[in-house]
Amino acid sequence: MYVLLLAVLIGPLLKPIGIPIKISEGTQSAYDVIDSLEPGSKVVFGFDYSPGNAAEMEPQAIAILKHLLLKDVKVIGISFQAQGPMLAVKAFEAAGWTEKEYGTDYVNLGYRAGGQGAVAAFASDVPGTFNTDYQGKSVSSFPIMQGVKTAADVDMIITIAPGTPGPEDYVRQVYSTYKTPLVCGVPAVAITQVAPYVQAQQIKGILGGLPGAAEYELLMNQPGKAVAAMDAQSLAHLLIVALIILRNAANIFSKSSPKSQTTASAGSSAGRDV
Amino acid sequence: MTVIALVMILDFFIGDSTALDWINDTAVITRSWGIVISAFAMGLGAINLLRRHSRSIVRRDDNAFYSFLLVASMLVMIVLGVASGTESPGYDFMFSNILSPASSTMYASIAFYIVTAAYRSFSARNLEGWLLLITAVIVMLGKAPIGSVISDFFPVASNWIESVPNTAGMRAIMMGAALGVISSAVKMFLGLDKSYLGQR
Amino acid sequence: MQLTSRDARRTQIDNQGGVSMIAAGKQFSFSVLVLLFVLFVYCIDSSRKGKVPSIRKLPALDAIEEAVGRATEMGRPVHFSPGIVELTHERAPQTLAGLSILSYVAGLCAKYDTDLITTIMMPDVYVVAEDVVKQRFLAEGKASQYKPEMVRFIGAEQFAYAAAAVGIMYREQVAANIMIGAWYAESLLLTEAGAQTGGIQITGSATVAQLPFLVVASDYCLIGEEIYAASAYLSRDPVELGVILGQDIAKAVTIGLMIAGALFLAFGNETIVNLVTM
Amino acid sequence: MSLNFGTWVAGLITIAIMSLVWKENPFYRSAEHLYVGVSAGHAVVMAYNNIKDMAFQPLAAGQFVWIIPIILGILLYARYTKQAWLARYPVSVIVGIGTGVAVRGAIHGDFTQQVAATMKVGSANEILLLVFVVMSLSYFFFSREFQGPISIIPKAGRLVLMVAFGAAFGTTVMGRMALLIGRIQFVLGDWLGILR
Repeated sequence: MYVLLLAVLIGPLLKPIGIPIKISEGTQSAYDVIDSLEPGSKVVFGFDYSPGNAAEMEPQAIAILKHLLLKDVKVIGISFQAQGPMLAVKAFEAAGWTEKEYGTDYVNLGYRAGGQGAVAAFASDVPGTFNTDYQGKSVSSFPIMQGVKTAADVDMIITIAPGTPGPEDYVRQVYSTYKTPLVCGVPAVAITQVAPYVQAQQIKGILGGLPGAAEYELLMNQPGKAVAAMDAQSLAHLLIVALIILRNAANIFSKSSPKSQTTASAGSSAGRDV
Repeated sequence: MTVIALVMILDFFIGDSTALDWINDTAVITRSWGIVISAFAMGLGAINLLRRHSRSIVRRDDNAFYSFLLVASMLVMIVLGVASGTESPGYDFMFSNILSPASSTMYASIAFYIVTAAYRSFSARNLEGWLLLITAVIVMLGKAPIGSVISDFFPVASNWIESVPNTAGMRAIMMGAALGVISSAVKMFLGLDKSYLGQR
Repeated sequence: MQLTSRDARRTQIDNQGGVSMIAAGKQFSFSVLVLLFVLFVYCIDSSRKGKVPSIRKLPALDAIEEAVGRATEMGRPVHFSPGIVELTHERAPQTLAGLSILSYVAGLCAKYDTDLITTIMMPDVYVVAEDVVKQRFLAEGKASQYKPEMVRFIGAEQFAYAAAAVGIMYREQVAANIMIGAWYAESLLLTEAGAQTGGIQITGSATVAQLPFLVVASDYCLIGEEIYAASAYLSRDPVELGVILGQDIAKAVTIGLMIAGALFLAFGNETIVNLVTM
Repeated sequence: MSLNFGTWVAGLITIAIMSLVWKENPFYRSAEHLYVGVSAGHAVVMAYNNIKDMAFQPLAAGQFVWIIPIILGILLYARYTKQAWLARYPVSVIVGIGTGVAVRGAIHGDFTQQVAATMKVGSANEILLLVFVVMSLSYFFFSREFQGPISIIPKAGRLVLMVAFGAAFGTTVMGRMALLIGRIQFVLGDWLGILR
């Protein structure tokens, strides 16, 4: 059984089979709104994830950054998570931004503590809140920061945020005052929580978990790690479902409870019976 | 015990009255005391580990080699950490090449057991079994891309299940357990439960 | 750090105007807490005076004796763990509930001369667990049967604990696996090892995220509040049973309040909703 | 293929730990003991630093109140002496902190806020949610066994719990598989270089 699982996981990683991935509405609108950015416009990118959840969030960040690079958009990286700046460096590099000019085309402003309060401070005074970049250089020396005072001075805000501060804080502190278009990336489990904001058009587009990243990679016609992982994921889920069906088919035909279990827990209300 | 617990509780509830600031301050200090006391407890744990395993080394029993590995790696870690700090290259090597891969592999290997657990336990022998099994299958298919390839029903159904019955069930468990927590606290406050001191 | 949080709270309240002893938004919670304290004390009191409430069956707890009995027959040890959080943790009451069941399990092991292996992840819990087991063996008059190996500290890190506990369960072929306390992702590793060594598994937790795995992988599982009812169930002590009745009354009132709140709201009256969010 | 010694150690540890799913074996046992040793050593170092930074340094700076946790900590070791009862004082302090922290979290976040969220009904789904919560909560009545037609409510509550567990199980599968995929990508990619 374990060998089967390994096989269905490794197989697609080595040679993706390309199970069709249906593009969800949220990813499509995220792609569309980012695709409509004019060359030269400025985007704030929130690296609000941490190493613990990077497995799920990083592919989203890299996919979007690649798209932004293609669109020739300028990116201001910020973070409200302590290890965000380090992950930002990694993501910029993985998406190929290092060939661009630091300070002019993109910048990594580092981390500010304070959660929701810091998000509010950032919105009302960008250079005041992020007065230096992650290496301590003054922001006034960067051409990209010319003319950026409040959140209203950038064309879009994108945040990849699995926890707090996250989409809700950006909506409450930034969007509700400055109406800057907002695109978010969240873990698969958090989509339902954020759905009300998307319905209300306060969030223009949303990526959910690894599937979100995979859909984005497909929209750009650049299938990457997430797409490969999706095949593996799909097959693994199918394998489990198939095993469950097999197991119960045997049950129905033999009509006797399996003897493989060594315990006799007759009358148990919460046991292997369920 | 009661006094400390009450300070911690009040700390959470008090408002802005400056007269009550001492409660906040006491709570902060007490928490750090807790950290210090727990740190001392770690010594007892270490003694237990070392005593058990050095006995096996001295007796040269079947586990002597493994016990030696444990004791040696533990002592190396302690010496490196105390003498040269946690930032030193040796310590970092042990941490990032033994501790973290072992930890993430242990974590990742849960994926294997989730398969066997599902296989072994999801047998539909009664209504409860059916419900557990069917919801698990719907949600699993709803979460992976393959689900929407088969039918649009899966993602829609899995979202509904997650936001309605799942939320309800979890909420009921939390509310009930909260009452359990408070009742245990009352028993301890009244001195009716001293099991944590090894007494009955 | 404490200063910023206090100041933040103060400004927040300043904005709303007014000064209060209990923070806004928490006033209802505080009143409920006080009411619950009074209710529980009252129930304990009336139970002591002779009105002892009954308690429904909890099969998981009845199964503990059966599990220890089977381990005795097979001449193999019983494994117990009270979860993996420390005593200063928010979820520590689950650990304490586990420890009180440990006392019962240790009593049974002493009575039947069965070997017990208690594995512990947090050092402060280890200190208490050792006392619990030792005292129980003393109380059963089996002090000579008690061995220091019965309570083992392993790990101090989640998956190191899991690796070691799983190793022990395989190597010593435990015949019963009882784990009651606060669990995280490692729970499935332990229950799978328990399933493969083929013993009865009895689990319990109030940690909602892990309950699905415990319910699926074990023979009997105590869900949420049931772990706190366990000591009342096992001891049938009037004080404990009185508290259980108090919890039931609180639940009945809660259900009434939620329905009333919803009905009021349906007719456009927000009184109750406003009250509970005070 | 990687030429880094550390990556090789990490790779071997990964394989050794993973081998447990096949069966308990000497390779796993070695890795397990190494792992426990290193993590216990790490915990001791952390504890040592905590005591040093949080108690001894303020004490050395003249804040004498920090002598109290040090004494309480040392009292834990009284268990090895004839005065074992002394160890109860530090334990009481710890349990007091835990109980206090637990009660305040339980009453507010887990209880009243949930009650408030449940009673705010507007849509059909929210009414259903309220009904499900009431049913599930009724499963936790302990002091009497419900008889007759009303006994259907706690039973239905238990079914709601099962649906909740099934859903949570299904959701978790996704995350766990992603972790394993991550590990496989490390072994085949970073270590052996088979994957790009």
